[in-house]
Amino acid sequence: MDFDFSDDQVSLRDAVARWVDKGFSFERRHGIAKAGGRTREVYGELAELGLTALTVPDSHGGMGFGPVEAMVVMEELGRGLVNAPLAQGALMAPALLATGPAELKDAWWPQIADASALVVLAHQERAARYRLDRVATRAVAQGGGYTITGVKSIVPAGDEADAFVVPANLGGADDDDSGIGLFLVERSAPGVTLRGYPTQDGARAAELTLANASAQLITTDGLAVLQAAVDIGIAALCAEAVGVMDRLLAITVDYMNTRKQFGATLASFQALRHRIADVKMQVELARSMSYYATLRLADPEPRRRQAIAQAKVQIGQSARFVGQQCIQLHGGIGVTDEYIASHYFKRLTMIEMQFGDTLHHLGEVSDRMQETAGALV
Amino acid sequence: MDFDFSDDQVSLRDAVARWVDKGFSFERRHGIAKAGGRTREVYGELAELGLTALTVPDSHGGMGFGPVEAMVVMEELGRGLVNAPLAQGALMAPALLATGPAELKDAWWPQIADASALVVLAHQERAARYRLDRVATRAVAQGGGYTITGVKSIVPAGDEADAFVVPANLGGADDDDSGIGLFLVERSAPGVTLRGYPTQDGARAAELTLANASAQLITTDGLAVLQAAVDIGIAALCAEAVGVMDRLLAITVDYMNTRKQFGATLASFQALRHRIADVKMQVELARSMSYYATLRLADPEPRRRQAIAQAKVQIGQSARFVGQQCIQLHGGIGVTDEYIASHYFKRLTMIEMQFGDTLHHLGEVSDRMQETAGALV
Amino acid sequence: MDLNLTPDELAFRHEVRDWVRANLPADLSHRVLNSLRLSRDDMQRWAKILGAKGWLGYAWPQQFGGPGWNAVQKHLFEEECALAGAPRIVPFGPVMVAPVIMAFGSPEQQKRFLPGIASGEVWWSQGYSEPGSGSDLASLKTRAERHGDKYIVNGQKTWTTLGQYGEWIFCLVRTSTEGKPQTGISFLLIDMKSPGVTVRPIIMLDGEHEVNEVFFDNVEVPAENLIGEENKGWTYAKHLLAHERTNIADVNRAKRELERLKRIAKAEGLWDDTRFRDQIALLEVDVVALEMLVLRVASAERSGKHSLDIAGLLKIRGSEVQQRYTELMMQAAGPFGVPFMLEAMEAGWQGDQALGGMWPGGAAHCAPLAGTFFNFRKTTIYGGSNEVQRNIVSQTVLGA
Amino acid sequence: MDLNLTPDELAFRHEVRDWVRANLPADLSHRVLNSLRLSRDDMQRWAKILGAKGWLGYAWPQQFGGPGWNAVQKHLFEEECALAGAPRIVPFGPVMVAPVIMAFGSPEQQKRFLPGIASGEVWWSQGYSEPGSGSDLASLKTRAERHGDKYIVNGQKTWTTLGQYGEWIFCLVRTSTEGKPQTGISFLLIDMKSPGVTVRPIIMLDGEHEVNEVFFDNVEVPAENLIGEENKGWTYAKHLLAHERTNIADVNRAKRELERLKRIAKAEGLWDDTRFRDQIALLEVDVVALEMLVLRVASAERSGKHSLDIAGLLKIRGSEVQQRYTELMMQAAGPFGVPFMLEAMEAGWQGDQALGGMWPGGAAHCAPLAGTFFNFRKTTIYGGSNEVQRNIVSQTVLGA
Repeated sequence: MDFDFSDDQVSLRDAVARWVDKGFSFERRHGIAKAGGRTREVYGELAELGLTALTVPDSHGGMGFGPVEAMVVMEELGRGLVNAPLAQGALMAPALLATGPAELKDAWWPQIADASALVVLAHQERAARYRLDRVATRAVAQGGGYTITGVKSIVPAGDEADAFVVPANLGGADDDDSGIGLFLVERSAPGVTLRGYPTQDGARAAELTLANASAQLITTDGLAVLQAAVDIGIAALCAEAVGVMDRLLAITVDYMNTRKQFGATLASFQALRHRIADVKMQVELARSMSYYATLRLADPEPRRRQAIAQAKVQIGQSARFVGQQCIQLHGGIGVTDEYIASHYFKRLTMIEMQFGDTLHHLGEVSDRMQETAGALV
Repeated sequence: MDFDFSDDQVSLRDAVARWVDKGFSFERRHGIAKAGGRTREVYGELAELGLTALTVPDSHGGMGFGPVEAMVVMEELGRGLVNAPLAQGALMAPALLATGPAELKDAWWPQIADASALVVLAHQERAARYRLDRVATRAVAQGGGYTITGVKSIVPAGDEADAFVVPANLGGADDDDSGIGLFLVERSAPGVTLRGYPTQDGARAAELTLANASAQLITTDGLAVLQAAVDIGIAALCAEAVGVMDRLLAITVDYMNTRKQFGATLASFQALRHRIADVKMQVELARSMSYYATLRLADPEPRRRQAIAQAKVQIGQSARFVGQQCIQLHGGIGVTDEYIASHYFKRLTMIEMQFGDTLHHLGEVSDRMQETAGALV
Repeated sequence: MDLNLTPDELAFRHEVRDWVRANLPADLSHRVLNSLRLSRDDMQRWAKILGAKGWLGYAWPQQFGGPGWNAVQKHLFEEECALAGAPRIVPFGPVMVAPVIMAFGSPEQQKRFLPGIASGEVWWSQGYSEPGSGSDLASLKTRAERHGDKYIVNGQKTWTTLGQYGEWIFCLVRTSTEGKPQTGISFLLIDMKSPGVTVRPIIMLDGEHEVNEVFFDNVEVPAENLIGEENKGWTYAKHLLAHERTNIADVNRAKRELERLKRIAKAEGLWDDTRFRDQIALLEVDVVALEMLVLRVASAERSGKHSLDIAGLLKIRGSEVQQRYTELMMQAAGPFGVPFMLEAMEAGWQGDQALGGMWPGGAAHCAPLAGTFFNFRKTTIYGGSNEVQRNIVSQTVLGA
Repeated sequence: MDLNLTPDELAFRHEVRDWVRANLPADLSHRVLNSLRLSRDDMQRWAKILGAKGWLGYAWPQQFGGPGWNAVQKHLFEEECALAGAPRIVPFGPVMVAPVIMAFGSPEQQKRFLPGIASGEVWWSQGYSEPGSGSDLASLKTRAERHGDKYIVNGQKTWTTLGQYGEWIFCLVRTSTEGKPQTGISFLLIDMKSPGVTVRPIIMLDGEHEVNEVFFDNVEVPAENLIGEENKGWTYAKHLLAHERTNIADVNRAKRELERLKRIAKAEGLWDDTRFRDQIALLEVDVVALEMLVLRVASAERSGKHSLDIAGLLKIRGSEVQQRYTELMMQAAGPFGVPFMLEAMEAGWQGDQALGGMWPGGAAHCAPLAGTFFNFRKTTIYGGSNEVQRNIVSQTVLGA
């Protein structure tokens, strides 16, 4: 049992931190968000750092790293509030393709690794909310391949992506979880329509409409793969949230030590001091559960799912408290667009609702609860 | 719309307050609790004040007052932490008998009014938890009367009571709510066994075991009557809780203005000041909902039930916060038996669990929720 | 003690209700009920309708042309307006500066300024906060120096809500640096068209332009625009704060928004989800408790029989409830609250053309929810932050 | 980074587990696992068993006879003891005073006092708090005046946990009133059988006798019982506080009690009640997060590679979690937690005779639940109240 980072992990963290410090100022981030949230350029810079190759197998141009390295990177990107789809494009996509045919992996993994292709999961449907096993989009076998019809919403960086991994129903009822296939749909395929838009947290998403769009089969038994990839996404989100909170706390501490009211710094008022102690508590509980999620990501079911859900519940609670309190501690300046803190807050708010909110994951924890529990079991 | 108390109500309040000040010191209360919580003597003093006659119809030796007068009295008894079963014996019992045959009322109402008899509801069963419609105790018609068999738990002031109102099942399944009758069982009846014991909050309760005990029928359709009487009890509890909280707040304020640490009174520390502001908030929200419960007590269903459940949810939340925080604000002295605050805290804790705890009543509110809502609808 | 309205109160409520129904333009209530953007014209249109009826200054005494309602009637009026979806009255004129002019202004000032406020013709702004003076308002630095029959004003105000539309602004200015900070403050009315006044927008975190900075660069203000005596402005401002409280809990809007939350929850398939439904139920208890708190204050104010020490709680609790319903609405939308399209806040928005006239995910009611949640973080900050409010409440409770 | 135990750690855990299973008397674990009352003999019995094995001072360095375990091993030992239902080690001797004697005591003092502590023979108490000195410990007033080779001690200590059993007590006493309060404090070891020492019980709100007042009336204490230098006692006490933290979160007990809560919930028919179950689920998340926090601290302490600023959080969070599980257990019992029978806290209790050997309502597991909840209110107060802890944490976070 050991929570030290290896020297390589520390170097990786430092490299990302250096890039953020030098290349990703608040002004740049703000400009990107104002211009609609397109981040393919930033994504390319992350690729130059090697980050898009992080978890792609080294046999296919990647670095073959594991969850801990992903966590280290995501936390740093969170600290810098980097609005690029690294988790979706570089951490989840390789896992989504992993059970697919060799030719698909040979074609796409190297492109994912060098960021020449951005591949993202397009799974959100109107009626499904946070359930992965409800899929109304339909896939039909046609000739040697498949065609897909349906609408997927809020696809991350959707109109910047080159291809999509699409869960589609192979014939059962919408909530029949045995017939869910995963398919790769290229952006350029006939029948694909995209409508992109900016998001509340300064990034970009799109509606993806598929009308008999040609697709390549990844697997006909896709639910477990989908869940595993989403769990990778949740662990990445948790790490990102920790970085966001950590920096937002630091920003707030700076402000409290600078801003004066009634002839004294905000930091001198005991009620606010205790509040910042509570914020620190929530940040560290979140960090603890981010570690936990990452370190259990390779565990067999049901332990992985339970750990991920527990982590998301903690991160959701922490993100809410830390975000709202840090804004409150700022006062008026905290709710303006020109000041950095509000953007950290908005990202935290959106993280709570990504891949299932706190109530959803509380339900997951509650439903799976066992007699014994604990991190060290 | 008007929240002023009438002159008569103010006089009533003052009379109770005077008795508490003169006749019910903390030392007396503590002595009673230490000796096992028997309070029939105190109950007699309340009778002398006329309180046991409060809601008994004036045709039967009572005063025929309504819910507001009951609230005024209960709040004052709460303030004095009076551990006597007024709500059970004098507010609920008359209502439980109200649909019964005239001879029963003629026999018992006057005795209730002058406190020569203490009649309490004995409804708690092991498997029912807070549900009124689950009754395992059975009633069988025999000759002209009934006999009852079953066990009722935590009967308030049980071994001091003269008679019990007992819900019993007339033949259906345990959770068949159509066959629940209400019966009057006298303490002296054959087949009645009592085992009394003190309670955590300095009062007294008993296990009531009925083995073919003779009983007089009040009504064969008892669930609605039972629910209405319990709602009277909940409204009384809410009022009592407000009195308990109000006084506990005052005690804590006194302590904070007296106790010094680091060369300053506790009242001078901003973190504690904000805590006391939050305590005040919870007390006033509770008081508001106590008023609401009382003023809706005569409303038709489903509004009465919804209002009572909403009030109990608020009182439960407030009681918990106020109790726990006031103890915390005291520090060590707050958790000792010799200091008054801990006894207020224990009573508040027990109130939360009486007639259904906060989660139970949240369920009631949630299940009954309508499109529109508001106190003034 | 009675929760039911008296026949007179019922009649009053119905009179108000009927009038509001007959006179509130449907396009305005549509915007309000769906959290869409209101233009200056939208807000002023309703103000003028109320003004023509004599109800814009609904809390004014009859001697100044108000209806002379008691506290309960005022509450019922506020409730009917809120439930019908009327735009909130922009308070700076009729609710904030008017009572000060009535209490401390000269008869000339009353004659000059009150009619334009009562009719809704003149748009007023508030000039209190400064960049260095937020919670510590008394530390304000904007100077007004007396030169003959004029004041020369220099300095900066901030967080001036809707100041981009302002024609007049009432300001707290420093006229003396002697003694305690509170004793050197004066209350000045300034024409915003005066040379030297500049308004700069502050964009809020939801992308909206709602507040402003206002700069004063050697602005000449006739001395006749001083309210009351020089250096007594702090007293007048405190009087105003006492008047600002009446509707501050905004519980009537909360009642309306609670209903909207339920509709959204139903549309999003959450009405039968125990966990989410329980959150609504908890909020419903909060709303009822808040309403009872407000009614207790109104009843006590009307009867004058006993004073309540709970008015200070209204702002704290009201703002918390507001934040909670916006949070639950956003959570109900979940992923469908994520898109950020400012154009969807316009009443005329016909849905996204590329999506066949829809919002991403499909339900147009999701469009404003995240933005409203973000925007409402202000409610625990403005009007005296909740931390300042807790200072005040604890002072009352502890008596020290 | 790895959450799994290494083969060495696993082997260590199993060694401890096997030994605890073989040596922990079943009647003791029965009491502990059911929150029943422990007598002095119960506590000391286990202390002596550990002492004989050399594990009572499990955190001691090898030079003083300790096992020389690293932080992770210490954690695993604590976990195995807690999960097995061992009585908590009464900390005043082995955990609190011993490290001070080791660090600052003379070789003679070490030789004289440490063996009796290590073996569990001698019962120590703590004399820190005074009626006027709780959170503000440095204001303590108990005087020790030097007369030749003796100190004469006068004053009063309070909240002395289990002091009714104490043979020795380590005290902070005032030896000087000059300078800052902290600089006039000395650390004195006092034989509680000395003339002039009186112990008076304080009954807690749950009716139990757990803490005491200790009065000193002209008590003669040999000067050789002074630890280190006169007036340096505050420094030594702070050293002790640093050592006190290791197990302060008590997360291992929380893991065990979480399981008990689940069993109680099942027995009370609440396991399938979504609302109550969700409360357990939230607590489970809290317990896992707390455990991860503790493990991070242990790992950092062992590796020494980086310092963590989170140790101050352990006491706050640990006490909150403890209070929460006691509260949920009490709520699970609901009405059946209401009876108050002190006799039911005894291990030998055979149930109420008049109820056929039952607890009112029927389930004996309900007996201690309300009392334990009440008793646990102390956890956010003692050992430096959570308010004091927040002062400390905020100092670290704000750097000011």
